[in-house]
Amino acid sequence: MDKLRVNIGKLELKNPVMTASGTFGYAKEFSDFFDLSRIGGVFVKGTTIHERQGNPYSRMAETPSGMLNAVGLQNKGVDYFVSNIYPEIKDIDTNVIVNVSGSTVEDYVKCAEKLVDLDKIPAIELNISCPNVKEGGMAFGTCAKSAAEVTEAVRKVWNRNMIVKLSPNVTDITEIARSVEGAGADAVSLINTLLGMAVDINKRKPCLSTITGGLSGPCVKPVALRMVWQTYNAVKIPIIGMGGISCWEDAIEFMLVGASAIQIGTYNFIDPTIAAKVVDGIAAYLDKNNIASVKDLVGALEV
Amino acid sequence: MDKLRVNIGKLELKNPVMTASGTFGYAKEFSDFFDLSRIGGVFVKGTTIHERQGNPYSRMAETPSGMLNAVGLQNKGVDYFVSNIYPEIKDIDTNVIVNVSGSTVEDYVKCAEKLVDLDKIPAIELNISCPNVKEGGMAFGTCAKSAAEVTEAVRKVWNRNMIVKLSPNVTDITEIARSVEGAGADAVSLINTLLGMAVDINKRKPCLSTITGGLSGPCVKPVALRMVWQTYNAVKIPIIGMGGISCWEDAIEFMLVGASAIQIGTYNFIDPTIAAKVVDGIAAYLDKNNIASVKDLVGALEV
Amino acid sequence: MKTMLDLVVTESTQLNQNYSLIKLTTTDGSALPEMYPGQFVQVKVDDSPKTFLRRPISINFWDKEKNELWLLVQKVGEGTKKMCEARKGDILNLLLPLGNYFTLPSDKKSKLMLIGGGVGIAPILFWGAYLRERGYQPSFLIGARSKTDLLQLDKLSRYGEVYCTTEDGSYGEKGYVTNHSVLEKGGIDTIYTCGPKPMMVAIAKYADSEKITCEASLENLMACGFGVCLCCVENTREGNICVCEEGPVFNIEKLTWIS
Amino acid sequence: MKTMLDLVVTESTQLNQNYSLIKLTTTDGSALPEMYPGQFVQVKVDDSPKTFLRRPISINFWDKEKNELWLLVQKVGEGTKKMCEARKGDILNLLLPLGNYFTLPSDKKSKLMLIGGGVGIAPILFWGAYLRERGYQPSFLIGARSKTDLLQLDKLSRYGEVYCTTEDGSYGEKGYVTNHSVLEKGGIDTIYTCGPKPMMVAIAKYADSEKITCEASLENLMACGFGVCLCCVENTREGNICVCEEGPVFNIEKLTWIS
Ligand SMILES: Cc1cc2nc3c(=O)[nH]c(=O)nc-3n(C[C@H](O)[C@H](O)[C@H](O)COP(=O)(O)OP(=O)(O)OC[C@H]3O[C@@H](n4cnc5c(N)ncnc54)[C@H](O)[C@@H]3O)c2cc1C
Ligand SMILES: Cc1cc2nc3c(=O)[nH]c(=O)nc-3n(C[C@H](O)[C@H](O)[C@H](O)COP(=O)(O)OP(=O)(O)OC[C@H]3O[C@@H](n4cnc5c(N)ncnc54)[C@H](O)[C@@H]3O)c2cc1C
Ligand SMILES: Cc1cc2nc3c(=O)[nH]c(=O)nc-3n(C[C@H](O)[C@H](O)[C@H](O)COP(=O)(O)O)c2cc1C
Ligand SMILES: Cc1cc2nc3c(=O)[nH]c(=O)nc-3n(C[C@H](O)[C@H](O)[C@H](O)COP(=O)(O)O)c2cc1C
Ligand code: FES
Ligand code: FES
Repeated sequence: MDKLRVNIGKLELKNPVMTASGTFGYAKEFSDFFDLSRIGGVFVKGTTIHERQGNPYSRMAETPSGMLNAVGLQNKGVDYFVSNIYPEIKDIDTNVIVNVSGSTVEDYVKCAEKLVDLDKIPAIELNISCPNVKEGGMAFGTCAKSAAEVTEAVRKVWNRNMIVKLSPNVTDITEIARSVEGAGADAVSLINTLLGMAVDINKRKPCLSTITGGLSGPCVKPVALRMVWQTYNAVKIPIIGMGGISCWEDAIEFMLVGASAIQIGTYNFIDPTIAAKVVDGIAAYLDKNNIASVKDLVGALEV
Repeated sequence: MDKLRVNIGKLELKNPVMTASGTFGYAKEFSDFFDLSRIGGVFVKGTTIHERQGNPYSRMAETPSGMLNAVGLQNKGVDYFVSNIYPEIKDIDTNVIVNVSGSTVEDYVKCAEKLVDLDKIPAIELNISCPNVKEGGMAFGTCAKSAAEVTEAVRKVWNRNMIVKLSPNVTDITEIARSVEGAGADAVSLINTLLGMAVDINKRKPCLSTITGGLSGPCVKPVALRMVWQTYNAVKIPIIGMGGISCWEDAIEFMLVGASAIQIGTYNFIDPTIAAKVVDGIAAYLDKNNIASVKDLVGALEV
Repeated sequence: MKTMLDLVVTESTQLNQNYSLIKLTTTDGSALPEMYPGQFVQVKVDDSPKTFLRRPISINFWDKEKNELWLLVQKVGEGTKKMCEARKGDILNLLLPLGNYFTLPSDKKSKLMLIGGGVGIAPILFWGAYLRERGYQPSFLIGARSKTDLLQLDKLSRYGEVYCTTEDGSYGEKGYVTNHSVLEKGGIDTIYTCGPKPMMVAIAKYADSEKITCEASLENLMACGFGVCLCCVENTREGNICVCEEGPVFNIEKLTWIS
Repeated sequence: MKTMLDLVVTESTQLNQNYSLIKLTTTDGSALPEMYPGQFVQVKVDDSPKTFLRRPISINFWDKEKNELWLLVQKVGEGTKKMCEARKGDILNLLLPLGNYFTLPSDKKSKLMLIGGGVGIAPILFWGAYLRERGYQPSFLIGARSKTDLLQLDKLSRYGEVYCTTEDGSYGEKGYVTNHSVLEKGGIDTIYTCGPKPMMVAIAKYADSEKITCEASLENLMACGFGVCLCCVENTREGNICVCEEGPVFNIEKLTWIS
């Protein structure tokens, strides 16, 4: 299926369909459901320099066509990832990309340094946009200057593909995108979750232990599409689009507005085989419309 | 029903349920469906100094649990409102509030001046947040300084209640809220629509003639609640909350996070009687929980 | 007066793969509100997670005796699919009646041609029946892709002559409605039309060139359906006006279709 | 191995106002996957606009002969309401089987008490049947608000002695399960419990004080149900761990319920 191949900078993808960090575990949890080699890549769980217990229960609330989460980057830390998880997933026949979070520039750099030796990790994604922990990087993601700082610092220790994941909780996402482009990012991915809230009116309490949390799922798709479109018109580096994708049609929408590849997040919970279905759907759309390569869709919106 | 009474500054409401600008026409369109005197107030269509044709068709796209609109403030201008519409609606037995938009500070001021003599208009709402027209005020709404400028200027010519309607398309809504509070607003209302986009993958074109448009409906509720909560913790003036309210439970959520009153927008299209139902639902909730006044709910979230 | 009503399905017939005819009545036996041909209803599709807004559907027929409202629905997406699956006894919530209606001609002898394309025949049936009941002599010109897409011909034929075209020639004359020989005969005073926009534009141009009065029923995308959101506007000679409230029926002179 | 399957409803019985028993089988006659007591499924509620996420439901019974999976569902909100309305022939999409399962005791003679409260009896039936089939002697202690909330007693009694409590005294002993006289007799080796958290915590405390081994099946809110979202965590002695993957069944020693 050559017509499905795309590149994100130096990164080669057999197709543009990937799965989003925090919604796909360490990928192997999905191998019961479909053959992971069918998709372009997987973004594993947000990884931090030290182990994190995350936020207290309850961490989830359902909302109209979406959900709020307040996981708070629970993970066993980068050393555990390197020694215990990496060996188990390195031979998955697709791109395994690590999502990295931190509370200081140094955290990100240290984390990246520990991952450099893992030659089956072709890229990292810098999460400068987690709304769920004070140290989740959202402060970086809402300020162009510090976003550039993190990017620049990690760039010095990481020479493979570096994707910077942007926060949608900003007035002007293009400002941040341009800033990280200037600081050496190979690509940007967007959007992370929108900051939201839900209330239990019987208990008169917030549904989440952290009061506010990150909104994801189909409800955010219109906002995500708009931000990808704005970013596409502002930067030259490739864009990985996400936010509410639940079917192949959604994926095509993202590509038309400028995404070179896409990630599926929340919908993995509803249909764990969705990523493979989206690959098939895109292939059929190309055939039906006589499009030679999926690359021809990128930014092909007629306006 | 004294227990339902609330005040927004000097404005007295028989209950906290109102309807949002642009979704309720000039109110009389709803009189077939329910008795308008049952609700606390109505916000009529966005009014500008001159007549506006609005944006070209198509102006609407359905999205998961919501819709995008790109109406673009179509209206016949403030003079027409004063001479033709006001006489028809002034005797509706509820608060009729005019939503005012403009592209310059002067526009807002002139518009307000024309409304000053209408003694059955107890309040105006300054829309500094319309995402659908270049001159819709969104530039004012995303910058604390110019938001304050508009507010201050209109304050000089309008001594009745002045509500400033905030845009959610910002990094920090509390900054804008504090700024208009400082400039003399009696209350803030939020949220206006989120900037979004949708694509027709068969035509490969944006669904809206304006490419991007304003997202509203239940999908935005989590974001709206979060912003009301943040604003409640940042300003002292009352807050009118809105964004995705579709049932009385939603209204209670907004009040618990800090809204003194609420507006219902998009859901009027789905159920034109929804506002009256929300009034009943709130009353029943108060009874069931032995709450003496709806005011006791405002900001009563236990955190 | 517009109202919101829960109506119960008394009959739901799949006419073919793509079309269903749904008959509705009140739940308590009370009379349905007064309705006029050209008006429409807004249907709430309750059990479909993908349909947030109501769906506008023309009034296909109002059977006063049986107190029934008919909807002719074409499956094009999630909402209409769910509607087509409605079973007897199901409840549908409707806003009705909405919009304006076709204009009754002053002269009962005038030659009237009602032209429908695809699901656009929905309001044509009601209008034909209404005209006939009042002593007019409507004729019908119905166009479709193929024979199986021609619907309700038997019903239409009770109220007047029926002419057909199909694109593949499987029934009636081959081609588009505007090519039908009945139009060449001339003598038509008024045309009423509903169908795909390209068809209606072609008809409008024909009517204009022949100086025939023509009303077209538009199907712009709608959110509210009763004139408050301003989403459904058509660009007319008087500026942008709401199709749901000042339409859906327009005299083509008001529109900007003919340059 | 976990799989996603469309299963067809073979029987759907409303047990009372709030509970339905739904029996499902494969659409093509193929065998259902191997399931163990304590495991659950994630149900997609298709026609409900208000349920975006799947709903976790325990495996109430696996009838191998009939190749049927039973779900006992309590109506508490939109999703469970829609499930309870499922009709014979409807298709439900499920992820299954999910989670771990109750631990089989080493000694067939050990005295086992299976305690269920409310809809918490769902996994208890399957576990009781499973134990009995393997030569164990389970007893059941079932608590409910009132007589009408006591479900499947006849089925349980096929596998062992059944004791009941109701809060209003309308059946069995009056009070909570932890007050039932059968517990005073002592001699219990292991307790397995599923029900409202306050009930399980009370039982855990009792078991702990009596040095009885105890496993509890938790019902934390879930998004994915198979260990990838980390939303369903319970704070345990080993930190936050996923109820859907490392549970739902936990030895109470692992939990932090007893201080
Ligand atoms: C005044 C009026 C009267 C109508 N009368 C009838 C009728 O009697 N019978 C009938 O079957 N349909 C009628 N329609 C069209 C009907 O409203 C749409 O087909 C329906 O809303 C589509 O909903 P959906 O969820 O099935 O499709 P969606 O999933 O919403 O859309 C599927 C496809 O249909 C297109 N579509 C959606 N809405 C419309 C629309 N309003 N007009 C044209 N294309 C649309 C979409 O762009 C998309 O390509 C009428 C429309 C109007 C405005
Ligand atoms: C492992 C597991 C097994 C379960 N087994 C069964 C079973 O066999 N039969 C059964 O009827 N139910 C079972 N439940 C509970 C069931 O999942 C919930 O009742 C259901 O998800 C509620 O969905 P809803 O749309 O009807 O209600 P919603 O509208 O989502 O919620 C209605 C109310 O129920 C509460 N609620 C929602 N989810 C849960 C939950 N997981 N636990 C407790 N309260 C909840 C909400 O907080 C709210 O107050 C199980 C839950 C888990 C986690
Ligand atoms: C439960 C959950 C956990 C998440 N964890 C992370 C994370 O660790 N790192 C990260 O960059 N994004 C995380 N995200 C955000 C997603 O990767 C994605 O950006 C977002 O959910 C939008 O896509 P979607 O609407 O398809 O889910 C998480 C999302 C969810 C729902
Ligand atoms: C069709 C449409 C038109 C609108 N026009 C206006 C307007 O003229 N002025 C304004 O301040 N807000 C306007 N809004 C925004 C609403 O008043 C409201 O802020 C927003 O829709 C969020 O509330 P909701 O989710 O309940 O609709 C409009 C919204 C819609 C859907
Ligand atoms: S659809 Fe809302 S004004 Fe016509
Ligand atoms: S529900 Fe997702 S990890 Fe348990």
